[in-house]
Amino acid sequence: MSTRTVAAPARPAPLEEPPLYRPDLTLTQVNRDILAPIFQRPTKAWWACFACAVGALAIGAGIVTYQLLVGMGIIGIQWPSMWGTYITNFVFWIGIGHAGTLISAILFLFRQRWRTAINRSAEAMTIFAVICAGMFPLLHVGRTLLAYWLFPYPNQRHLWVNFRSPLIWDVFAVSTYATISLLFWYQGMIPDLATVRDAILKRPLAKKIYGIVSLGWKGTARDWHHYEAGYAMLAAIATPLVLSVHSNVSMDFATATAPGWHSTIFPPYFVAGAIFSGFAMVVTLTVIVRVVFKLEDYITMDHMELMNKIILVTSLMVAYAYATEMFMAWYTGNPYEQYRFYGIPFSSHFWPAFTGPTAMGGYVMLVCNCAVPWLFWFRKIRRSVPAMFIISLLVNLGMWFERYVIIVSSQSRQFLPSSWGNYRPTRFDYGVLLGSFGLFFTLFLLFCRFVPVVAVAEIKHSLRKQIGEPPASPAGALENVHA
Amino acid sequence: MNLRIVREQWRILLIVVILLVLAGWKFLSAFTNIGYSPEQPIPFSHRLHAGINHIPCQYCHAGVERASQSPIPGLNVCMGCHSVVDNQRPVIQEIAKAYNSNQPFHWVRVYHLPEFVKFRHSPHIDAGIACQTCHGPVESMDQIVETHQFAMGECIDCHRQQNFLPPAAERIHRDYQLSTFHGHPVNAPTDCNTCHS
Amino acid sequence: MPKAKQPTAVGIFRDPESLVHAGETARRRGFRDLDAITPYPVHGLAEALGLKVSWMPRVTKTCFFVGAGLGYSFEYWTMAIAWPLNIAGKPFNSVPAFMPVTFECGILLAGICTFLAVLAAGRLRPAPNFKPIDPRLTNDHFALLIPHGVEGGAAAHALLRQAHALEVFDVER
Amino acid sequence: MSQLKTGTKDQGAGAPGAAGAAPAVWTTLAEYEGRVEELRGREFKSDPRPAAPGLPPILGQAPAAAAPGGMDRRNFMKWSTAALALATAACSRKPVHYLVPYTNQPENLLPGVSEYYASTCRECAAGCGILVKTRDGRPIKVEGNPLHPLNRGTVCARGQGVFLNLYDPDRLPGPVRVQRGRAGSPIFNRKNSIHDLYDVQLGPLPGVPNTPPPGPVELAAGARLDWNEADQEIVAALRRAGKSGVLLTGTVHGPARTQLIADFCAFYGLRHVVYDAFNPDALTAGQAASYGKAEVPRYFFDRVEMLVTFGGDPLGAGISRQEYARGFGQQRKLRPAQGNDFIAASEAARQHGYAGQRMSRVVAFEPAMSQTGLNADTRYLLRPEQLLEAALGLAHQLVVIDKRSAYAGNGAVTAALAGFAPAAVETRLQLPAGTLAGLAAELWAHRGESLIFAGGPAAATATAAELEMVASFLNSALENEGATVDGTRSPSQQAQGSHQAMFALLDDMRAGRVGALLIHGTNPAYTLPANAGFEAALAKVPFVATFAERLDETGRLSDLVLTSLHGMESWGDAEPQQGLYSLIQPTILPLFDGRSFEDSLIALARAGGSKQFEMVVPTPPPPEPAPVVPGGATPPSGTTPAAGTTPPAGTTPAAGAAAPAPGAKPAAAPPPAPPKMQPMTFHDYLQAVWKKEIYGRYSLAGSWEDFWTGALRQGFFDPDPNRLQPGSARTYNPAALAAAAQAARRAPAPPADGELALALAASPMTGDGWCNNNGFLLETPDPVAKVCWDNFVSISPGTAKKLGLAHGDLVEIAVGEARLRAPIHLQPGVHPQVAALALGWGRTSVGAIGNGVGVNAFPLAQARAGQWIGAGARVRLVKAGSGYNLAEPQGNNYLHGRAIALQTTFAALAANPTAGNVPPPPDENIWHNGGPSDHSYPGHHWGMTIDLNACIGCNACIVACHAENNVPVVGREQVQVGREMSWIRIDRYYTGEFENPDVINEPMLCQQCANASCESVCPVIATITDAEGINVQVYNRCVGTRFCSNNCPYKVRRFNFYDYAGIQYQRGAPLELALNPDVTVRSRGVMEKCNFCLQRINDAHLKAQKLGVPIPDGGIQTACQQTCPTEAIYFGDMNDPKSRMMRARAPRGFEVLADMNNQPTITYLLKVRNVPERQA
Repeated sequence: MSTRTVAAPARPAPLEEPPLYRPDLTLTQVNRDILAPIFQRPTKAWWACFACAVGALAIGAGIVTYQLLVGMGIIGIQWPSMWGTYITNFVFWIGIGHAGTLISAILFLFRQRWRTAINRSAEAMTIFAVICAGMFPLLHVGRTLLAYWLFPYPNQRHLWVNFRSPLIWDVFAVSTYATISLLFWYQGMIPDLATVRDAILKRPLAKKIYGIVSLGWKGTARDWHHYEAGYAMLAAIATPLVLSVHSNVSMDFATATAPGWHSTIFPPYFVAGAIFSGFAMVVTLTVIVRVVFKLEDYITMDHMELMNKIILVTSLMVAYAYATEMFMAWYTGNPYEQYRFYGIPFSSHFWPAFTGPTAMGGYVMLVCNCAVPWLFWFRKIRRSVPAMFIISLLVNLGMWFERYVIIVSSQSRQFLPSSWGNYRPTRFDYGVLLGSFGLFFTLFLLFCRFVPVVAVAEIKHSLRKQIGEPPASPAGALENVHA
Repeated sequence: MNLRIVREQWRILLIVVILLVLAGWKFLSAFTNIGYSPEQPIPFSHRLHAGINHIPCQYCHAGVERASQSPIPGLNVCMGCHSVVDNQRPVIQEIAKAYNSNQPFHWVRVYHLPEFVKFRHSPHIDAGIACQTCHGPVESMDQIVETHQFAMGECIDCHRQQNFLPPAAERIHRDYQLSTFHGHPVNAPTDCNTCHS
Repeated sequence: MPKAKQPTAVGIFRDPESLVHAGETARRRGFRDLDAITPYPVHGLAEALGLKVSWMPRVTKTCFFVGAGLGYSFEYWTMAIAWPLNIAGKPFNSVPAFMPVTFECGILLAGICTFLAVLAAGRLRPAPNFKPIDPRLTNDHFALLIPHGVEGGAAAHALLRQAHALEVFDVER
Repeated sequence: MSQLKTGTKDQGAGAPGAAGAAPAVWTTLAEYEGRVEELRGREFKSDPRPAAPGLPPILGQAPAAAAPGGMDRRNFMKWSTAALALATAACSRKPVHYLVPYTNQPENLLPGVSEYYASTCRECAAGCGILVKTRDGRPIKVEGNPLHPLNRGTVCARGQGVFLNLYDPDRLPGPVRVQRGRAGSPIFNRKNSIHDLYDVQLGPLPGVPNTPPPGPVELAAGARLDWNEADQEIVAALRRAGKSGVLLTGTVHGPARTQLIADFCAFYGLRHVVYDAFNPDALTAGQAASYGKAEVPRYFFDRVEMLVTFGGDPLGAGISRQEYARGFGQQRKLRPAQGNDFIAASEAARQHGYAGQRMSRVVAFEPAMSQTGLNADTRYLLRPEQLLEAALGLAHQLVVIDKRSAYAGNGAVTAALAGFAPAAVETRLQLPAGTLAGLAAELWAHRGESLIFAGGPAAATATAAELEMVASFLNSALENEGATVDGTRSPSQQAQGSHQAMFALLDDMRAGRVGALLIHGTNPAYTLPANAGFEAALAKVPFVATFAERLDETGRLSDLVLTSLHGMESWGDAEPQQGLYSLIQPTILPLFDGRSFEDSLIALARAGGSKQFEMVVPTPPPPEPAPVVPGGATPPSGTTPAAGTTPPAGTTPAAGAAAPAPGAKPAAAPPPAPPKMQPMTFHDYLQAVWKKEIYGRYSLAGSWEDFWTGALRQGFFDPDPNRLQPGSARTYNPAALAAAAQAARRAPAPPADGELALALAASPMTGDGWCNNNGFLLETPDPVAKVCWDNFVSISPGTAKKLGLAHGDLVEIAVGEARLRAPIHLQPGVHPQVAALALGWGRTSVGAIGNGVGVNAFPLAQARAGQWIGAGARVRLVKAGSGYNLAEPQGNNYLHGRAIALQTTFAALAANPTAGNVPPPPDENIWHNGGPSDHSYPGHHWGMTIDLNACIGCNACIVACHAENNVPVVGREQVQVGREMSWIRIDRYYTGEFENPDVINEPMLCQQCANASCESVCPVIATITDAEGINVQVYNRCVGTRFCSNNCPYKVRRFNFYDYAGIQYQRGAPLELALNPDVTVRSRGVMEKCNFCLQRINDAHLKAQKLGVPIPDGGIQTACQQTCPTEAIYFGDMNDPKSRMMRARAPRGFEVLADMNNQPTITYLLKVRNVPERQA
């Protein structure tokens, strides 16, 4: 992206880049600052946030219980829109999850050292988002208690699953993604947990717990050596994985027949959208985290600006994908696609996406995803915390509606006009969406409370780099790998 | 600390866990209904009728070769013999009383099919499957005991073993009363709709 | 398999540069099985201590292909052998449709095995009563560990002092 | 304790001498000593357990333990075994189920084997022959009787929906004292209607027009009547009334039933008045004026090559609509020049194209689109009062201008027609110039094989009778009389009611000239116009008793309501056409404490002292009715309830309680009794009448018993071998034409600005609304509007724009004093000055399902000078609200240029056999990748051919599918959000002109694709293609991801968002009996869809296997195919090129969305419009 991002220098790092961190930071200071939320009693603000999050979660849980008792009918799904907000939420959360792995794995491979400030929270966000996402397909199936049938397990009935179904691909992709993300996150956290463990002086129980989860990490050179190689390998496989996951999710639609879904552009389009929304969510969260936990020294304005730039770029990619869809609908001459995208010119059916029942979603999507991010062309806005906070929220809103429009409006205008129908979510749909946010923030707040929100060891590493290391040999994880 | 045991003796612990899982599995499988043998309103003995006296099953369960369900004989079937045979015995008099007062017995059902399964007796009778194949040695039971837990795997296994034709030829031969094909019994279907409609 | 414990000299350093320097010196002087403890991965340390290239990538690669192979075999077995069913008129062995799961299986096995390999390599396991050599070593101090070995503890101590270690002491390791 | 003692005593009695000691000690010894018999005796000693339903027998005999002699070893063993069994039962067997066999098993009646009984449908008075499929003593499905000359194997939607009426829990459970609504009231407004159960998410809708049904009211204490008490009370009232008593019924035909009514009326000196809401008053008046005798002629639609309707709707509301539809459908198909063999024509078309083939032409003049108009080739929109003028103009063109027909040059005719010159008429009526001339020429070309059909409520203006006169004239002039219209050989008796008679009765009632009123089979309180003043008139009648199945609106105004039986529970007969005798036999014991109307009449007569209804006790019991299927058995005559497996707790009492209903039991032959007189049941009376009137009259060979059994087996008796021939022509009286022309000259002024002419129409689904508690019928969308669960005001979109109204607005309509509020439905094909509203909705007292559904439009009609005026009233639509959410299952009505439902004209097709069709797409497949991708279907490969030309959109298939496949009803709220469940729907597309469109009806059901896109996306393999090419849905494997539905381009998959079946069928006690035991009842969260009636295919396989023959072509009929009155659906084996289904596939066949390469197995034959060149 810029000259700053070239691989680790073979020479002593010249200070030609603007420093990411305050120059007077020390390693101990890093420890103190980052571990502070763990050792202090939670603030009132934290409790307030936590109460809200748990409240939202309770609402969602209540609705889910009600749904399990009464039936799917309480939410807005109907014929022909058999998929509604649940799948929208699923795609939305999976998309959110993408930024985390992207930041931790892909930026790691590209040796973007600015990622160290945000990768921990971004990865946590990934895990929690995948948890939220994974919940929805389960709630979405008509017989939730039998959802385990989607896993191929040996059973008395001799039945297996259909490996041709994109939903099975999803089952594998999402569960693999959740597993690998969790391992990646956890592995990255082991040294930090050890740091916490060693920093605890008084509380023996806490010390024990951190002792368990830090797996007796000592931090020897040997450990670091394998650790770094393993971490790099995990990053290397997480990169195709993250691309494949959202590609698979997109294939739920792309391999289906519905006009508006059946499109080869979906995988890259969905991945770009996922990065877009994921980064927006990271910005939203980090803006809060760095203020609440006073981590401005570690998650600096430069970090924020870089992320905003990525948002801008992915916004352009998403807009390009929209345009391509429109173009392909016209170019292929497929009447069903054409109707889906621009209807019948010079009739009351012109632009059904913007005049029909999902019109609101269409407008929100276009404005929030294509227009609003253009504000980031201005450096001032890129570096303005309130502006980026609002824009990131709008982008998330827009991306939710993008999925909503793709899923709902495609289904409601399919092949036979006799089967057209207008989907309308019910209050329970929104309640479950709220509940998923509640779950997400509950987990995230707990995470902030019990785990270092910034990767301490990595910060220390890059801090030393910034201060200037002695001319050591160009040893590094990747060099080890490729040697 | 206990966890030290975990750390040091984990192999043993692993074995214990595996054994526990196996035991649990065994425990759960104890919840099948095999062995279920409820008392019936009349202590009717299949051993006496079908075993000792060699009365054929279809003498009482008549029509099973045409019906999907095997008919439970009405009291008139009992009375057909017992109006003469052993008619002085109190239990037979009870039957006669019930018969005359038109009060049917409530037999306790022993064999249950899983829900959604449309099992038909008649094709199985046609194919020459003995009652005992599924219902166990009824002729040796005084009180009927459930010997099989009807589950899809069992049906499928049996149907597959009977399925000697390549799938392509399956349906052609099913339309004809072809009991053998190259010396093998022919083709029990394994389509879903055979049992689930 | 845990090796027999042996006395090890520990030198605590304030900065990584001194550590790397001390490590190189020690290796040159013929100390073997050198190790260090650092709060973050110090680049150059592995070379300084003479560690071999990690075998982690081989684990990942192997496991990926094994996982993918198992995944595809499983799909083929269930779809074409165990109970072949006519699903949408597609062939029993629907190669293109089987690819995503094949890939995910490879990734899954590779990821899990890599992680387990890292744990195994570092002999990591839950340690509720872990006693660090020095709690500062996960904060801002660095340590070089020199097994006494043939040269003996005194030489190690001397070397560490020479390298301006803040503290020098012995541990059983 | 006492039981215990008995046990011990028995023991003692069984083994004397061993009683006092501890006998068990000697058990082994006894064996040694060879006293096995004794031992066995003791083994059997324990009591038969008291049959305690609901309680495991083990619990029922628990005290068996504490024997007085202490616990011996045997008892100990028993005890411990019992404990063990109890423990096992408690933890392992969920609910204990019981098997309850017959005490006396009827011969040949097997559990799970269906029996078929021939009977006659009593859902309306048309009298179609039906076969009732019964299983374990309960009817579960109705099929048409293939031998019956009226319907020939088909049943309409209402007939198919019969079981929701029969098993309706809202039926009256017994006779009640209502006292004109003062005492007690409805028993059905429990909080259990479908509407209540789904209100989880939808709040009250804005501006719901209907008042909610009355709140839950329990039947007042003491309202239940004893039958004797009721009889005495009625007899007393009839005695008091003397000669002023009146028996008011709906149409009744059938020799025994009419004879009985005559006998009864004679005994009490009653007057018999017949009244139906839909009656042929105008038709009979017109016929009387035209031909001298009031008849309802029989129409031979199967001979009609050209049909012109003037407001009439023979398909949707015809008197004998199933018969009409059969003929209509036959003629609409493309047929060879000779004969009617459609299949042969299709085959020939493959070789030689369609040139030289025939199909009928249909022209409709109507105010609003009717079901016949839906199928018309050409429609002309007229206001109701303009129809007469148009008909006269046509007559003028034909007779005066073209000088054709026998009446050309007839002075009286010419004079009468003066002033109706076609040009002037066309101008006045805004018809295209030359319309009438062209029509007259076409009609003349088809003389003797055309039909002018007028009438119906939509034409019921003040000049309705005159319109019939002109129609009769045209039929006579076109030589149709005696060719397609039969008024002499066997005129119809299916409609005998009369408004005129009813209005006269009302006058008498008002004048106090009616001392007692007995009502049966008609519901005047609901169906009479508001200005007829029924309620006030009824108040003047001292005593009113109603005989009805349910507490209807009239029943509420009566003193007593006596529960009568459903047609499936009672004996009866019918004579739909003169000389066609049909029998009604019961197929189930009465479900409630009811008594058939006929038995009630007999009982009343006997209670009044009549000796007529007694007979000598017959020595042999009357012969059993016989089933018609080969190898069949006797009917369920046993005295035990249906047995077999585990009857659900709710159903057993209902079936059991039905046993003691006197009189209605078909075979409850009394035990041998001393030879004395005994009361007659109607069954006896029926036999007596048939023996005398039919068996005697036609002096048949063979014994009476043989005749009777044969008639029962066949379901009807038809002595006329030439039933399918019309009788001789009648002579037209030109004076009628003159009268009609005179009336036409007094045509009312056109509606003022903002005024519309009201046209009340009969609803094809609900008819006169008597069976409106039937969810099947309420949920099946109207064939024209595709709206269900409501009636509505149909106006044309242009008019709506002019009046500032929108779809879903609520309007208030007032005619005279009567006013109502109804939603607006924009219906293309309605005359711009017409507002149409369907009758037969808005019942207030029919049951929990039907109450308050729609609005009752009957009061809007007017009684004027003895005439019923349903059309032509001037109304203003006053907007009274908006946003009413009509339940519309169909999303969009237009094709948007998509090749989904194809059509062409007859002329184009004759020139080019593939006209209008799309070329099949190239076969491309990406799956040829090393595996065997071509799945073959070597045995059978089931497929379907559907002729769009023959589909008249009557919805019979939809209801048949509901009944056959246990498809649940979901209620209005669920349909509003698009969750209807019907497996087959009829897509109705408009093409052509916007305000007067052409229509294509396209039945849409699962296409059973070979490359089904639903299958590849199901993660759990719950839907696959089976070995015979059927796309099966495995309900118990389905987890409900709904991906299949998303991926189905035809959108034929339905999802159980709630436990629909449970909610519908567990609403009340006997309703569950309506379920088809062969078909899984789907649970919540499961996808379902059409599977070509898989259970029937399986049955056919088993049957064929047993017989050792292949399944013959036609051996399997799907439910939709079987009931289709026009034979639009063909089902068969695609591997058999000789099957009718394959032979029907003609060059005009197409597959819907063939370019998706789903390879559907259903081929549609495109719609052909028979429009002359000048219009094409």
